[in-house]
Amino acid sequence: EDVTIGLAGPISGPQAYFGTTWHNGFKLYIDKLNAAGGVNGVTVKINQQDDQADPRQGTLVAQKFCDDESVVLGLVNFNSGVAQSTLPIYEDCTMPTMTFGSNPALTQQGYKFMVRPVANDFAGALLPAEYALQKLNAKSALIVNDKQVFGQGISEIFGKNFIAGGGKVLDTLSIAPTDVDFSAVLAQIKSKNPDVIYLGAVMPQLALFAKQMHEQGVKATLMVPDGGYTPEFISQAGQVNVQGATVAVQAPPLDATPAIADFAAQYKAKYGQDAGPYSIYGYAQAQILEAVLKSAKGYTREDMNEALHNVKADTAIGQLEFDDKGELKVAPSYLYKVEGDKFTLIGTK
Amino acid sequence: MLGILIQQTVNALTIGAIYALIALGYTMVYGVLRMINFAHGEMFMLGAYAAFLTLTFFVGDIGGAGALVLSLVFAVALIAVGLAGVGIERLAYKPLRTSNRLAPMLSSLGVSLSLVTGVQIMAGPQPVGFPSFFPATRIDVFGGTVTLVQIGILIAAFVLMAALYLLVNRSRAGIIVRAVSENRPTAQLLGINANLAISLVFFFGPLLGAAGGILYASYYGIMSPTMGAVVGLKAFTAAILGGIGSIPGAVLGSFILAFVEVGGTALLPILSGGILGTEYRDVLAFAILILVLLVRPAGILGEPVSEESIVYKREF
Amino acid sequence: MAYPVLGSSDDRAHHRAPLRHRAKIVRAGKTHSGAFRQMTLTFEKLRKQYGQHVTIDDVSTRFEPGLIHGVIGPNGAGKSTLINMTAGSYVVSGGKISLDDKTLSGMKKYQIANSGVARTYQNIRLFDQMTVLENLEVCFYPAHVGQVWREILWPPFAAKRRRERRDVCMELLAFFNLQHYADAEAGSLPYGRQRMLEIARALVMNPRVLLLDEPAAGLNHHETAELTARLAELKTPDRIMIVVEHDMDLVMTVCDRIVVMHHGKLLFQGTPAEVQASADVQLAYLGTANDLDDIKTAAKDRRTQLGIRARRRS
Amino acid sequence: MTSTTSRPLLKIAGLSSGYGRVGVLNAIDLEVDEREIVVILGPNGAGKTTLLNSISGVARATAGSIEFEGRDIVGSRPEQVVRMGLAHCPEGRQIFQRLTVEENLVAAHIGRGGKSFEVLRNDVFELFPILKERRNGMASRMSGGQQQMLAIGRALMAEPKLLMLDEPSLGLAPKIIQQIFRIILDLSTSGISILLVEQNVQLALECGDYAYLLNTGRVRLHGPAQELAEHSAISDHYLGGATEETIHV
Amino acid sequence: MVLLAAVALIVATPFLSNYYVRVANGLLIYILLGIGLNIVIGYAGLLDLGFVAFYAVGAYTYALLASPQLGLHLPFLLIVVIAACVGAITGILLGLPVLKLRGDYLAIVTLGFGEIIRILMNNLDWLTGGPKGIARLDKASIVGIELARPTEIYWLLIVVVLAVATFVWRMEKSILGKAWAAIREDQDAARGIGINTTNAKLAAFATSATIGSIAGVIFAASQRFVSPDSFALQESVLIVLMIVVGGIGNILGIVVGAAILILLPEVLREFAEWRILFLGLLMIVLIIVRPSGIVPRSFGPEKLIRGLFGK
Ligand SMILES: Nc1ncnc2c1ncn2[C@@H]1O[C@H](COP(=O)(O)OP(=O)(O)OP(=O)(O)O)[C@@H](O)[C@H]1O
Ligand SMILES: Nc1ncnc2c1ncn2[C@@H]1O[C@H](COP(=O)(O)OP(=O)(O)OP(=O)(O)O)[C@@H](O)[C@H]1O
Ligand SMILES: CC(C)C[C@H](N)C(=O)O
Ligand SMILES: [Mg+2]
Ligand SMILES: [Mg+2]
Repeated sequence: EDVTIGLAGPISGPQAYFGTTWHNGFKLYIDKLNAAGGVNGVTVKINQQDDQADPRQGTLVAQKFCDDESVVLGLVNFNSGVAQSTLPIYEDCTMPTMTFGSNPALTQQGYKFMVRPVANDFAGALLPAEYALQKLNAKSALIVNDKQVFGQGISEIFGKNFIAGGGKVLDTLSIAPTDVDFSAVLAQIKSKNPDVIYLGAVMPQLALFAKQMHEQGVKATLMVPDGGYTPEFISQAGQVNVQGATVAVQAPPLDATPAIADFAAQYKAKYGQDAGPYSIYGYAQAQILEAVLKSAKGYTREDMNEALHNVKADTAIGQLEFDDKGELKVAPSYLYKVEGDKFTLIGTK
Repeated sequence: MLGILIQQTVNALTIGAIYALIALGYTMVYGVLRMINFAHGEMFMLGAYAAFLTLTFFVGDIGGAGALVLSLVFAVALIAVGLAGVGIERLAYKPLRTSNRLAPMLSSLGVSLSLVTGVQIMAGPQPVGFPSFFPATRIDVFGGTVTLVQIGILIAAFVLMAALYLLVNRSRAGIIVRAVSENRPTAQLLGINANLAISLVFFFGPLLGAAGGILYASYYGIMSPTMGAVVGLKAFTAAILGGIGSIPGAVLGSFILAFVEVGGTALLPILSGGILGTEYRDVLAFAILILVLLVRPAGILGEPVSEESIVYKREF
Repeated sequence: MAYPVLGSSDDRAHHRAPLRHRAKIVRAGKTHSGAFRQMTLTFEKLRKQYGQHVTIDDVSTRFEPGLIHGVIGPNGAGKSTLINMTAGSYVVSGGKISLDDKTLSGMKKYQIANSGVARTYQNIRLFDQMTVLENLEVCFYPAHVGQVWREILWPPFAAKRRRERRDVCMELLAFFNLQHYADAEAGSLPYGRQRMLEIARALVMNPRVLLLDEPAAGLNHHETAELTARLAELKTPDRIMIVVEHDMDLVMTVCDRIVVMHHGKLLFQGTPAEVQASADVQLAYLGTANDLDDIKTAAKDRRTQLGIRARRRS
Repeated sequence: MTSTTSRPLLKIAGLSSGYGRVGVLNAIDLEVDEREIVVILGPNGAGKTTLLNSISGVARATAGSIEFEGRDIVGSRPEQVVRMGLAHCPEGRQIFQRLTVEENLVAAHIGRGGKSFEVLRNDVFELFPILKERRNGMASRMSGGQQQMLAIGRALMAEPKLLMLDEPSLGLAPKIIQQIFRIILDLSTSGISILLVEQNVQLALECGDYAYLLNTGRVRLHGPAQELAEHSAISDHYLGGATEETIHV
Repeated sequence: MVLLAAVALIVATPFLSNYYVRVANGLLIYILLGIGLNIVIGYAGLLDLGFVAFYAVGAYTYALLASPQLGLHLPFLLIVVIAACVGAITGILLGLPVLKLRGDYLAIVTLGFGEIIRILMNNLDWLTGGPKGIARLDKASIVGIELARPTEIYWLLIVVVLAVATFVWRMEKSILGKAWAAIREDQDAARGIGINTTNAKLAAFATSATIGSIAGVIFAASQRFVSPDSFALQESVLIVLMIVVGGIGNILGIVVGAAILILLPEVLREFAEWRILFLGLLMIVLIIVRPSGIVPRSFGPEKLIRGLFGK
C-alpha cells in the first residue's frame, strides 16, 4: 500500500533554487523512510509539480492534485502570493496541506485544511526589532521594501515592533523587485543617517543592497529577513560589505544540534551540494508526515487532515505541533549575524 | 547638499552609460532592419556569462589575473557574443526579411526566451556572483563618493560610443550600412554586399551590448540569466525616447532616462510632499516618455516623418 | 439640371442609369450638404516653407468648376506641394485655400476630404492588401459610420448596406474597366490598373474637387490614351479638376486651362495654346524646338564620330 | 568601323526568368556591342525591368544564358555582377534619401577599375556640376531631375563598361528629359556602352543604335533604331495591336 | 467533421476532471483576450503592448465591487456592465495621447501605460491591497445561478467567447472594419478618403479595452483573488504572440495560437525548464515557416462556415 504526497513549488525560474532544495530535503527523508519499509508498511510516493512561483500555475497544479484521488496531502507553495490563490482550491477538495508561505494573513482566513510548519513573519520580524533596540541600542530605523507580498509584509511588522519598542522609523522607501541599482535610494538614506536599515526583500537584492550600501559609505546596521540565509548573501555582496549584517530566519544553524548536522551531511552526500536554506524544513515536514501516517485512522484526505492538526512530531528542529488555526504552537526563530564568511547565531526565540 | 547632488549625478551618469551601450545596439539594428530586436537584452546577459566562462576556463583563479589577461578575456567574450549575434541573425531573422514587420520582432522574442532558458538550464537559474575587476577604491569629491568602477564604466562607455559614432558617420563601412538600412535592394544593385553590412551591424550591436553586460556585472558584482530583461527594456525605452534609429538619440535618451530615474527616486517624495514614494519612479519615467513623444512623436532626435514625402505604408 | 453623370458621350449611355441610382445613395449619406452648387477653389497668397527653404511662394489663383486645370512645371517647382496643401496633407505656412466661402486651409485632412476634395498620389497609394472592391467600399465610411451599430447588430441592415456599396463600386469599376479585378488584391494589379483604381477610389464619393498628381506617370501610350478619354468624361459642370502632369500630350489635349509653376511661383497661366506659345514656359519647362534639334544633332554627331553602324542581329 | 566582327559585350540567349514561381520573361535573345546604345521599348509590364533585373542577378533566370565579356553571369549575385563592370541604374532613381549627395557616391564606390574615389567623384561632378554644388546636402532635398542625375552619377562610380538605365526620364519635365538624353549621348561618347529602357520612344530611337521591342515577356521586334523609328509596327505595338510573331526589320 | 469534433470537445470538456476544465478556462480567457487585442493589432494595425492593463482594470473592478475590500457586493452582471464602461473609458484615455504615434513608438508607450497601471495597482495599497492583492471575492451568480466552480465558469466563458467572437467578426465586416483595414494599410491615404482616423482608432481601442476588461471580470470571478502579479508585462507579450503565431487579424488564428501557447506548456509540464526552451525554439520555427501566422488572414470564419456547409 502507498500514499501520494503532492509537492508544489518553484522548480524553474529565478526562485527554483529555493523550491528544489526545499523539496530535496523532503525527499531525502522520504527515501530513507521508504527504504526502511515505510510507515506501518505504507510507502510514500511523491508527485512533484512546478508552480513557477506564479499564482496561475499554482492554481492549475492545485486542481491537478485535487483531481488526483491518490494524492492525500499537499506540501505546497513556497510563496505566500501563490498560496493565497491555491488554498481556497485545496479547501474545496478537502485536501490537507502544509503551506510554506510565511505571510501571517494566510492562517487568518479560516481554512480548515491547512497547517503552516514554519514560523510566520510575525515571529520573523520580532527578533530583529528587539535585537536592534536592546543589543544595538538603535534609536532610529529606516525601512526599505520591494513592494512584494513577502517583503512589504515582513518589513511592516518590523516597523510596528520597532516603534512599539520605543524606536523611531525615519522613513519607508520602496524599490522595484527588479532593481539592481540602489545608489539613488542610498544617497537618500545617507542623508537621514539611521541606526539600522531593515530591508524587506529577497535575494539577490539583499546582497546587492548590502554591497552598494557599504560602497557608498552608509554606516547603519543592515537587517534582512530569511531570504538572506544563504552563503550567496555573503559571497555576492562581498565579504567585507556584509560584516555585521543580521539575518532572521526560521532555520537553526546547520551545526546547531547533532540531528541537524547529521541531516546536513546526508544532504550533501546525496545531492552533492550543501543544503539550501529551507532544506531542513522539507526534512522536518517529512518527519511530520511520518508522525501523521503513524497516527492517522486511515489514509483518506479527511483522516490525514485530522491527524495533521493533532500531530505531535519529533523532528530535527524539535517537537512541532499546531494550534487550531494551523499555526505552529512554538515557532522557533533565529537571528544570525554575518561574521567573516559565516552566519553566527546571536539570538533565538 | 552639494555632496548628494554630486553623488546622484555620478550615479545617474553611470547608469546612463550602461543604458547607452545597450540602447546603441537597439538603435543600430533598428536603423538597418527596422526591427526591434527583443533578444538584444540577452546579448547583454551573454556578455557577462561569456566573460565569466572564459575567465574561469582560461584563467581559473579569478583573483590573480593581470590587466593584460583580463583585457584578452574580455576581447574573447565580446567577439564571441558578436559572432553569436551574427549567427542568430542568420538563423532567426534573415529568413524573415521580406515578411511583415511583426514577424522578426516576435522571432526575436523566441530567441530571447530560448537564450534565457538555455542559460538557466546550463548555468542554473539563480544569480551568480561576478568578480569585480576594478579595485574598490573610493574617491571623495566634495562630499560625494565616486568609485573607480564608475569612472571605468564612464570612460569605457564613452570610448566605445565615440568609436561607434565615428564608424557609422565617418567611415565608408558606416555609409554602406546606412545605405543598406535605407534601401537594401538598391544597395545590392550598386555592388554592396548587404548581408555583410547586416552582419556587421549584428556583430557590433551585440558586442556593445556584451560590453555593457560585462561592465554591469562587474559593477554590481552579480549576473543572472534574467538580467537582460529589465535593463534591456530600459535601454529600449531610452532608444525610443531619443528617437530610434538615431545614434546620438540613443545616447541622449539613455542619459535622460537615467537622470529621470535617479532624480525620481531622490525628488519624487520631496516634490509630492511625501504622497508619492520612490515606488512611483517608473511611473514618472514612463510619464515623461509619453509626454516627450506627444510633443515629438518620433523621439527627441528622431527624424519626423512627413506624411507625403515618405510613403509610410502598412507596418505589418 | 439632372445630376451630372460621368461622361456625356452617348455610347456610354449604359453607364448612366445606375449612376443616377448612385447619386441617390451618395446624397442619402452625409458627405455633402445641400444641393450641388457650383463652387470655386481659390488660393490666396499661398506659401509653404520648410525652415528657411521656401517651396511655394505667394501663389494666388482660382480654379473654376466645369474645367480641367493642368498644373505643369519643372521638377521641384512645387506642383505636388500645391496638391498636398489643398488636400490637407501639408500644413499651409501662409495664405489661404478656400472652396467658395469655406476655408480649407487649417482643416484636418479628413474634413477636407469630406468637404468634397478627393485626390490621387504621385506614388500610388492604394490599400494594397484589400481587394479592389474593398478599396472603393471603404470610401463610404464617412457616410455610413453613423449607423455602424445598426450594421453590426442587425444582419439584414448590414446586407442592405453591403449591397448599396457594392452596386456603386461595381459601377465605377466598370467605368474604369476594372470589374474583372473586383476581388483581386489591389497590390497585385498591374501598374496601369492601379493608377485607374486610384482615380476610381477618388471618385466614389462624387467629389467636387478632384486632384490628380501625375496620373499618367509610368503609363504607356495605350493606357495614357485611355486615361485621357476617361478624364474628359469625368468633366462635369460643377466639378473642379486639377491635373498635375509631365505628359504634355495629355495636358494639352485634355486641359482647358493651364497653370505653370516655376521655383514655387506662378510663372504663367492660360489656355494650352497660350502656354505653348509662351517663351518663358519654353525656357523654364517645355524646352524649345531648338533644344530638340540640338539633341538630334548631337546624336548624329556621335554616330559619325564613333562610326557606329549597328550590327543587325538574327 | 563596323562592329560585326567584334564579339558582343553582352549576349543573352534563350533567357527565361521571373520572380519566385512567377515566370515573366520567355526565351529572350539580345545583344549589346561595345560602345553601342541599345534601346528596349515596350508597354508596362512587358518585362523590361525584369530583363535588367535578370542581368544584374535580382531576378532569377530559369533558362538560357547571359554572357558578359564572354563570361556566363547567370546565378551571380547583384554585387558580383557590378564588380564585373555592369552597372544598373534602377527604375525610380532609388537614391539614398538620408545620405548626403557625396555619401551616395561613397556608398557606390567599389574600387573596381582601380581609379580612386576622388578621381571618380570629380569625373561625376564634372558631368553634373549641380551635384558638386549640393554635395553636402541631403539627397532628399533635391528635385526629381537632380535625383536622376545623382542616380546616374552613382552608377558611374562603379566604372562600368555597360550601364543599364531603367526609364531615366520617368516623371521628369520635358526639358530635363532632353538634358538626360544629352548626358546619355555624352557617356556613350566617352566609351561606355548603354542599355536603355525607355517609354519615350521618339527620343530613345533618335539617340539609340539598336532597339528591341518587348511585349508580354518576349522580344516582338528588333532592328537598328533608325529603321525601327519608321516602322509602323512600333506604333501598332504601342497601341496594343499585339503581333504574335517576332518581326525582323 | 471539424465542426463536429469541436462541438464534441466543447461539450465533453466539462465532464472531464476539474483540472482539464481549469486549463480550458485559462485557454478561453486567453482566447477572449486575443480577440480583444486583435482588434487593435490585427484590424487597425496598431501595436499595443499594454493590453494587460485593461484586463487588470476589469479584474480589479470586480475585486473592488464584490469583496470585503470596500464592503461592496454588487451583482455580477452589473459589475460586468460597469467594468465594460470603465474599460472603454480607459481604452479611450490610453488611445487619446497615443494616436499620433506610429509603430514602435506606439508599442513602447502602450507598454509604459500597462506598466503604469500595474505599478498603481501594486502601490495604491489603501484601494487595491497593494502586492497582497484582494482576496475572498464574491462568487459570481447570474439570476440566482451560481458561477463559481470551474465547470460553471466554463459555460459562462463559452457563451461569452462565442458572443464576443460573433460581435467582433461582424464588426470586422462592417464599414468600421473596412476603415480599420484602410488605416492599417495606409493611414494617410485613409484620411485622404475622409476617414476620421482618430475616431476610428479610438473605437478600436475602446472595443478592445472593453473586451479585455470583461475578460478581467471573469478571470477575477473564477480565481476569486486578484493581485498585480497576474498582470505583468509578459502577459501582454504572450497575447501578442498568440495572435501572431496563430494568424494576425483572424479570429480562428487566435484560437490556434492560444491553443499552442497555452496548452503546450501545460502538456509539457513534466519537462520543467526544457519546455520553455522548447517553446522558445518552436516559436522561432513557427514564425519562420509561417511569418503571417498559421491561419492566413483570408481564411476567416466565413470561409470555415462555407467550407463546412459545402457552399
Ligand atoms: N519634406 C520636405 N522637406 C524639405 N523640402 C521639401 C520637402 N518636401 C518637398 N520639398 C521641396 O519642395 C519643393 C517642391 O516639391 P514638389 O514635390 O512639390 O515638386 P513637384 O513640382 O511636384 O516636382 P515633381 O514634378 O518632381 O513631382 C522641392 O524643391 C522639394 O525638394
Ligand atoms: N518583384 C516581383 N514579383 C513578382 N512579379 C513581378 C515582380 N516585379 C514585376 N513583376 C511582374 O512581372 C511582369 C513584368 O514586370 P516589369 O516590371 O519587368 O515590366 P516593365 O516592362 O518594366 O514595366 P514598366 O513599364 O511598368 O516598368 C509584370 O507582370 C509584373 O507584375
Ligand atoms: C522568503 C521567500 C522568498 C518567500 C516567503 N517564504 C513567502 O512567504 O513568500
Ligand atoms: Mg510632384
Ligand atoms: Mg519597369
